[in-house]
Amino acid sequence: MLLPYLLLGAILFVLGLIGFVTRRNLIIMFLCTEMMFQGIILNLVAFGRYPLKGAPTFDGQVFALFLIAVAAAEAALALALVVLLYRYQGTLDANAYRMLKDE
Amino acid sequence: MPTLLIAILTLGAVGLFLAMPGGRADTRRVGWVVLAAAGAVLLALLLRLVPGADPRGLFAGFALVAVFAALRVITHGKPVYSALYFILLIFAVTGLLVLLEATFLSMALVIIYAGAILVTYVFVIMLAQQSRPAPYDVKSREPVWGCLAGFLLLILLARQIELFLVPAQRTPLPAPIAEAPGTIEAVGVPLLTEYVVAIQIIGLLLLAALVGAIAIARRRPTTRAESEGDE
Amino acid sequence: MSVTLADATTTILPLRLYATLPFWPLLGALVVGMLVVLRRKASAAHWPVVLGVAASAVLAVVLFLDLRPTPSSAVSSPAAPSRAAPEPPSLLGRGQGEGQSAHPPGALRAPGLTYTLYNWISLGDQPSLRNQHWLAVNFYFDGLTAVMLLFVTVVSTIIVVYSIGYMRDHHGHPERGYERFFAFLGLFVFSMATLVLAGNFILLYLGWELVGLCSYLLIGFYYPRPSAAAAAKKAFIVNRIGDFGFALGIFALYWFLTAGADPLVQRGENPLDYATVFKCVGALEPWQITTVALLLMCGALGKSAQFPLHVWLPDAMEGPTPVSALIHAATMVTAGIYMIARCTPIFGASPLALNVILVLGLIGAVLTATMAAAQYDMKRILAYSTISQLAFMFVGLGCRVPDSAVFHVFTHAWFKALLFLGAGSVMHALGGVIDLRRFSGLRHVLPHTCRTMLIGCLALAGFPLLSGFWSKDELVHAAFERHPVAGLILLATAGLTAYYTFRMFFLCFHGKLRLPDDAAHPHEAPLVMIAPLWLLAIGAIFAGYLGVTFAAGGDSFLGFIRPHGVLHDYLHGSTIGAPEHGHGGLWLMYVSALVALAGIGLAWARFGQAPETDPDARALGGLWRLWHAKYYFDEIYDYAFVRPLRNLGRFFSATDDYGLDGVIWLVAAVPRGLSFLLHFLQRGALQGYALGMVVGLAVMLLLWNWIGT
Amino acid sequence: MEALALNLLILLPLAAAVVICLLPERRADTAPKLSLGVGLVLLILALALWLRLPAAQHTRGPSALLGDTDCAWLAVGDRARLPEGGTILVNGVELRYHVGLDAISLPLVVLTALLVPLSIACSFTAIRTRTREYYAWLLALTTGMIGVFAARDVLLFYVFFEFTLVPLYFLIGIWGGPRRRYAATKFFLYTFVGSVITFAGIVYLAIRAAALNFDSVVSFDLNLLSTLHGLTSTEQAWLFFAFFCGFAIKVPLFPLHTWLPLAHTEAPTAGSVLLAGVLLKLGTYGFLRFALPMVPEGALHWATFMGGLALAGIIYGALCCWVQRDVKKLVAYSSVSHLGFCMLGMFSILPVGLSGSVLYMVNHGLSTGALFLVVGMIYERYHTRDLDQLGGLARQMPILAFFFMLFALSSIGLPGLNGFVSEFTVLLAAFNSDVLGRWYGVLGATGILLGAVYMLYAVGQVLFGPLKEPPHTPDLSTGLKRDLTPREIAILAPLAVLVVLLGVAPRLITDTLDPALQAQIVARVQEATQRADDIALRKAPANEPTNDKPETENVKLETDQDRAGAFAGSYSPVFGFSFSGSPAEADGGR
Repeated sequence: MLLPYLLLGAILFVLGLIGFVTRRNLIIMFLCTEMMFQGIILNLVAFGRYPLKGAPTFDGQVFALFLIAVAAAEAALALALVVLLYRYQGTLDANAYRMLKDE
Repeated sequence: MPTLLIAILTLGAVGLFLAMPGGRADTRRVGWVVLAAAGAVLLALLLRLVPGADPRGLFAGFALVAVFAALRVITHGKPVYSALYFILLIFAVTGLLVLLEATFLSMALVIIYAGAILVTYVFVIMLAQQSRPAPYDVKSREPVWGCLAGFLLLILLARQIELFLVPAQRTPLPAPIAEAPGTIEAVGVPLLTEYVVAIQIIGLLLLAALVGAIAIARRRPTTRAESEGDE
Repeated sequence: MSVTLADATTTILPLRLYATLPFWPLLGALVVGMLVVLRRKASAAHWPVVLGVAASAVLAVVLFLDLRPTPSSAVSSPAAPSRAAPEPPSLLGRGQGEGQSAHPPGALRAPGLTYTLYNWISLGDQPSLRNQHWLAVNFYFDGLTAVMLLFVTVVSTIIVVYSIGYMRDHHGHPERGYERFFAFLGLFVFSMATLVLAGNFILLYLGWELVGLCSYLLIGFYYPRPSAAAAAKKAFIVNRIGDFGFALGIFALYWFLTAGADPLVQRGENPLDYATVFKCVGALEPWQITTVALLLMCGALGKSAQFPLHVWLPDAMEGPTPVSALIHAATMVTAGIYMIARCTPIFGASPLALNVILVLGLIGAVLTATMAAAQYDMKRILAYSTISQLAFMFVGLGCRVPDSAVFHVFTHAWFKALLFLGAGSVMHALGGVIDLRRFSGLRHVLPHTCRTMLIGCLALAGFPLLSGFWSKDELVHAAFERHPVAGLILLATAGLTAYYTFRMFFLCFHGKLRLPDDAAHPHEAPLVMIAPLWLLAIGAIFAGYLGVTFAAGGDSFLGFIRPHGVLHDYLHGSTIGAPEHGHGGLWLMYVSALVALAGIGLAWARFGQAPETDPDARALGGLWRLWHAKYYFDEIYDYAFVRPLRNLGRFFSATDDYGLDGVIWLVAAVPRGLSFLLHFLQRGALQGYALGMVVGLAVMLLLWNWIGT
Repeated sequence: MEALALNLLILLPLAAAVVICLLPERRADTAPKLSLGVGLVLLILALALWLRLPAAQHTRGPSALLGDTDCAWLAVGDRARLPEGGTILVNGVELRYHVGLDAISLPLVVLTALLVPLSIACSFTAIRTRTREYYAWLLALTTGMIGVFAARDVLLFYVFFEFTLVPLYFLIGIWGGPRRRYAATKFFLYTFVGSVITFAGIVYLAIRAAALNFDSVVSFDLNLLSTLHGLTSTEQAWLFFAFFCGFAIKVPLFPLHTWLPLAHTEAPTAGSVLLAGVLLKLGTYGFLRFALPMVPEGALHWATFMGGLALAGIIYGALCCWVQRDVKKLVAYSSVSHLGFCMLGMFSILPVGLSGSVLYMVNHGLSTGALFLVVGMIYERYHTRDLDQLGGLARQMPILAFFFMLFALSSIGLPGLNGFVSEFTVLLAAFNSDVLGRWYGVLGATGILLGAVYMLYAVGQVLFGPLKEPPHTPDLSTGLKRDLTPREIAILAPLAVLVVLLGVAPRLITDTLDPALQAQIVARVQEATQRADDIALRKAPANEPTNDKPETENVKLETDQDRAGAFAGSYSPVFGFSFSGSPAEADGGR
């Protein structure tokens, strides 16, 4: 019974990953990271509900709650950064920001 | 089981690749068709796995919506629509959570994610709205490698899950949570007993993020033109 | 301060006082050195050194009188000539060494005293070098030391007095570096005295090198002149080449004496002391003695500027003239002769070494005599003549007559110093000009110098009754005894010597008065220079009579003079031992007198009127040019040794910079290359890094699965 | 009291360095004075210890230790509780802070304690920037140097040995010449690579020693390892090679010396004085203290190879000297040549050679240190070291000329000065050594000749000839006079006095040095020679069946002529090192 949820969580996670790697718009990239969070939340809760052994516990959900907090914090900073970068170079293209490139 | 799963997932990968933004319109449409097919087969597979007792129909619905929304977020040209599809994804996940009897969490998810985080995203997207679609939005970046790597990872994860669960399969399914499932009280008690330290730390983290965001936003950056000028 | 007394002690003064002999000039030098440091420009800065050298001269004279052989075996009474049965040619029976200085019994026994000052170098602990601890600083007093010290210190005193006048410009103020000059002179006399007094080979080596150092410092006295600096360096390095051989000789001697399971040197004896060496040298195999002798001879060649290593002496004339007189005529260059004479037990026992010395001597004598005949620089002529006379002494040593060689050293010191100082006063008068082509007819302008130079030239030429004649004749006689061809060569060279000496004299003093343009008003040297000249002149005349005895008799020259006088007996007491002197061949004295007169006559005939153009140049042409260019030895040595070594040095330096460093650079290049390959991954693209993470995760999972199962 | 003096000697400079670092900016000018004060205190302490040495040797035997302090420092392993409280290390490794000076290391410590104040004094006017840091590093270097010589624990030796690299790296890297960074890095890495290999050797030796003594605690005590028996000869040969890698680079021996000229030309005066005066001695001291006593058979096995390298170093170094344009590089190459002599003496395996080589270390420290000081003084005035631009300085600077000439003569071994005594004993040993043989002595003696050639070339070029000075120099801005200032004379005078004193009376050092060498090192090596002879003897009759001489005759014959032969036979001429240690020979050792 656990398998479908885990599979679904994995699919969401990977799609987020693919989105992060392929999209060039900075905001969408961060959006995809949020999607990866969704996958993980689903995963956590599924494990909480159908633990491999023993009675179901709520730890999964507590973790999911924390995860949401972290996601919120991350989103706040990421967006602040994006705004800053946008004002700095006027573009959201990920390729434009290569200052750390090794000549 | 693994060979069928792998086939579906590769089919999905091909479909996603075709549906990637930047290709010609018809190829993208073909991509979507392939994705739909793969999604359907996957759904059938999942349902077969889910034993009867659970409301299978609901799970299938929510799963379908979730995957579709996720795909659209990745493949849509305009960022605004991606954000909106993401909101749709959140609702789908909330549904799934309700199925897993995590009612408080689903509500929390909706409020925080859809309500707060996505709103900021949309706000920032509006801020950085270009008149016509920005070049970097239309053309995706090295889709081939991205998809390939992604689905390779997915296959492995699946394989991993499958390996992981096989021993668990035999154990009898645990009984549903007896008293009120996933209520706020059930989640709140461990929060304040077992994870009281974690709560404080998360509070601290949020504070830090708050201060960070303000610090970044307050500083008026010298744009590249100016910074190169005075260097 | 242990005093090892031989069979007799010194009577007049205690031995300790004689041991202080070398330190007086050193004290004088140090006092003058202090003057330089305290920058007190005293024009009387020469007094400390003069007094020091004079003190050592007095001590040397007293030592000479003190060490005279005991009256019992008195100076050769008329009956002395009947020698005991002719003894085997080698002075030393094999393994018969006994007593302090090995010499046949019954001959004159003069004391051989060793006086140890202190233990100097430690040779590691006890069992290391087979029971021997120390190399000590000890002095060895015997006849040879006394004779050498006598003329070294006395001639030094005279020259120091002379240089008081010489080292002043024409209005009497001391030249720049006046104190430095006297300090170095003091140091030199100290080193020469230490060399002569040394009781073991290490101290001899010390004196050897210090004398070389002083000659380096004094030749380079006028160091702003590049030629002087180069000449000084050349002198030191050529001496060092000789010392290299000398050092190897010492090592070889040490190895032979102490190697093997049962060393010849007993417990507690210092293997390099003269006493021990000459005692044990008999027990060595012939090849060992020959190698040691040949190696020690290298040192003598270097120091006495003999044939292969003679190139530095003519260049040494760059130094001030008193230096040339003192170091490069009278004392330092005789060190080689002294060393071979001192080591007679070693050289005597290896006929091969003596032959080599003989041959080198002959070659050197002839070559340098010819070179001297074709020079115009007065000091260079005298320099070549010195090498030639030293070659005579070498021949004497080669013919097993070391006492005659030392006798010639004794007399040569006087008249050669006189000639050099005479040339010095000519230079002093003419403001530094010494090229014979630029002046002539100075006999009226410099009367004293002319007369003393005449005496000197006569002595050098071997004019009968003067000192040169007696000593040179004995050498020619010994050469004839050894081998008639050698005798003839030596006789011819003696004639050539007379010829070039008087060529110089006539070119300088005879003919009409001609002065170099920059010498405004030449005037005779001051008394402080003339007095030493006359003193040396007297020495040049009478020094010879020390080697002859006044006894009427059939076989005596002019009826009342017979060779082999007090000096020989004096020397027989020392390690030289009593060589057998045949007294026949009186005819040889008359022949050599005739040869000398002939040489003088020829010189008068060709150069009597000091002609402007050189008759020899016209007559001999090519040969003369060869002689004038000193047989191109300098150029040969430069191309054969200096240039290849320098190129080898450049090659090594290049291998160092590129070869060895190259290897290091290669080793360093490996990590640099590797890092270059990887740096492409850092392209700065955010998504590139994300992709990297994904792939990494995938690989990990794969590995985990693959290894997990 | 001695222990206090020794520990002060080691730790005082480090403490002073820290204090100087903490000096505020406005008090920066006190740094030189403070460090000079500390330097002088070190000198007094060292001399005090030196004066007590004869008495100590008289009472406690030749290898007496002065200021012997031994306390545990680091220990890794399980500890067992002692019945009366406190714990003891049962097994594992321990690094003990065990220091003490004996007659071999004391002369080098006194040399260090003399050169440190002089090099501090000479950099008063030379160093203008970041002075506090400079003096702090200089004092830290002093700690390292004295610590190395005082260490009686092999690991502690290695700690100090590595520690000396760091200060010098900064000294060269910050205050050096134009290519200072490259020189500093090259110096550091080059030496470090070698010493890492040595460290491997030390660790192996210690573990092997613990195994042989059936002791569960691996101790690195010097006495323990020096008096170890039971190592097979192949083992000892390989261990010697490990020591060779680290110490040969430091010495520097012929092929591994390319870092030295570069480090010297780029180092500040004080840095190159200490580098040449003391740090090069770490290598030779390392060979003397570690290679010879700990692995004597290995040393004997490699002796001819080392002798060959030493000879190459002498001749190669001397010839390189002759063509150098930079005076400092010339003096650096002369160090390569001189230390070749030192190694030649050491590997002649004779007591006179060993005492000559230790004497050489001290003498080379004095004369080459002084030469670097003089070159530094010339550089301060003319800002160039190029021989072509300098000439005829004697007229301008007579006092400097005197000192330069004196130290040059001392370094080419003029008798009466200190160079001669050590050079003579070394060559005598090389000539007489059974292990090396005559040709080593002869080729080594060419060093006397080449030494005179390059040194007189340098002296003649700088001092004599017409006056030649670079434009608008000498630069007297830093308060220097045209000739030497009293401060500079005060720096060179003690060295001049010592140079003459040690030349005339070398017994000042050798009286106490020889018994110690004899007791600790020569005895070990001769014991190994004896063991090697027995092996050779056992093999000899086997492979000479036709030999009908009675046994005893053969024995005498064997030791007399064949001693050198027995050795020469077991070497491969090309590499000088062969695995002739056949099992028969190997088991001989166990």
